[in-house]
Amino acid sequence: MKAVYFAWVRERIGVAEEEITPPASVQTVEQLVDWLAARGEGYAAAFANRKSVRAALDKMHVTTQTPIASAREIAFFPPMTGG
Amino acid sequence: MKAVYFAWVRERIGVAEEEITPPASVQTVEQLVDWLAARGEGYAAAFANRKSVRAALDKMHVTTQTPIASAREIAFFPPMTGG
Amino acid sequence: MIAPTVRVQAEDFDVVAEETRLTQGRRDIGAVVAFTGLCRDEAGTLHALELEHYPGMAEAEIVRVAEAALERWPLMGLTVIHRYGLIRPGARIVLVIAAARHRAEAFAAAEFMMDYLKTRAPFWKKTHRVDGAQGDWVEAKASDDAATARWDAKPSSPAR
Amino acid sequence: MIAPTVRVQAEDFDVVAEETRLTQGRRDIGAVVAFTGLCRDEAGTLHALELEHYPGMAEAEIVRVAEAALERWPLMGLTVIHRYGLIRPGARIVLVIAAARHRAEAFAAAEFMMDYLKTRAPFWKKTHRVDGAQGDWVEAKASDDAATARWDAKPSSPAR
Repeated sequence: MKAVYFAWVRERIGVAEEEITPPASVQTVEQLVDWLAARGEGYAAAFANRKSVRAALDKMHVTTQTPIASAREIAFFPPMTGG
Repeated sequence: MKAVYFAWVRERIGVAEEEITPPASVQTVEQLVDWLAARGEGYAAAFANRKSVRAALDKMHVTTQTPIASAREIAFFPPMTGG
Repeated sequence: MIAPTVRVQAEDFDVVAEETRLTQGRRDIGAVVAFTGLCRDEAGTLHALELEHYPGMAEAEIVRVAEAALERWPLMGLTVIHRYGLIRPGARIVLVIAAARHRAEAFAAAEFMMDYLKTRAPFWKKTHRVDGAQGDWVEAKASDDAATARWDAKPSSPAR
Repeated sequence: MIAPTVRVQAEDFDVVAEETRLTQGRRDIGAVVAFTGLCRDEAGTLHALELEHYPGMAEAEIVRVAEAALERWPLMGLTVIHRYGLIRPGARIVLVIAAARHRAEAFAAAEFMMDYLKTRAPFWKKTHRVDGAQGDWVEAKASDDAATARWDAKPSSPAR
């Protein structure tokens, strides 16, 4: 699946998007965050405070408990500050 | 003092403004309404439903109990429908 | 406290020109709410509304309401323009623009102005019908009194 | 139900052109509320805000919020434009226009749109400082979450 990152999540990870292939055991957004956070320093920094990172699956807001199932794109970003 | 009338109050009385000289016994807005209502058919029609007529003294909203005192101008009109 | 801009006029107004006048060259305004009231005629029976007003008192009363709004919210600009005379369906009647640091104040102040204008500003609307028959005076609505009354129960600054 | 007009763009927008597009030739609209959000800089330290967005989701999420507003109030027009890219102090960031028969609906819908936009539309602001130093990302405000949450407790149509 494609992972996309925005704002300081993007800056800490160091890339705006990438293809990821999590193992089958990763089923929820939360499990995917755990898996990503273990990939390196930048990822660990991006997900250091879990509560301040939001996620979207295929461009819809989701919670940490949402199953990633057959989603093609997952996004991680800080709380929004538009408007 | 000068009396000015607006909207259907004006139409019923038949003039937009006039000089009036109420007797000294007329001290409040309500007493002035009583005095005016007795002046003729148009006036009686204008003040038939007292609750639907509002008053202003020198261009400020007032209640029926307000003393007319030394006001130079009194206005009578229906509830407002601007905006 | 800033001075409000209040005008009572027969001519139409230019929303953007008024908005620009409030915001031009400033860096401290974050929110501008512009309310425009238009002449409505869904039945297709209205030729025009005739707006009668009480010259002198109309301006004075709008200024009084505007000053109450300025006491209540930390506004950086407040403009109110109300037209009188013959106004055709689809045409503009009234404009309120409130500018503030934050949106909650701008929204609240603009709505407050409109609610009070409806019940306190000395304007009266008479209908002129398409068929030429004598039209009626528009009646005041109890809902407008209720809209005005609800501000008495509210705190000065919205808790947001 | 009408379709909302939603645009996410780098270019500035024209408030009056958008308002005219909603109201032109109509006789059934009585109230238009236009909210404009501007880039603020009271300290004099801001060179510009950089607005990052999530292309595709930004539009989709604004449409979802707009559809919720249209379900909730009987609107006759709803336009939302949100800019991205570098925005200088005093410049426009966002526009919401709600048109309705009556003012209460237009005010409520416009404020609802703004409250939800703030907390649900995927935009992020980074500051660029006048002194050239690395600016920070603007932090989300708890007050914005509270402003959004209060709509859950409100009835669909204001009781006025």
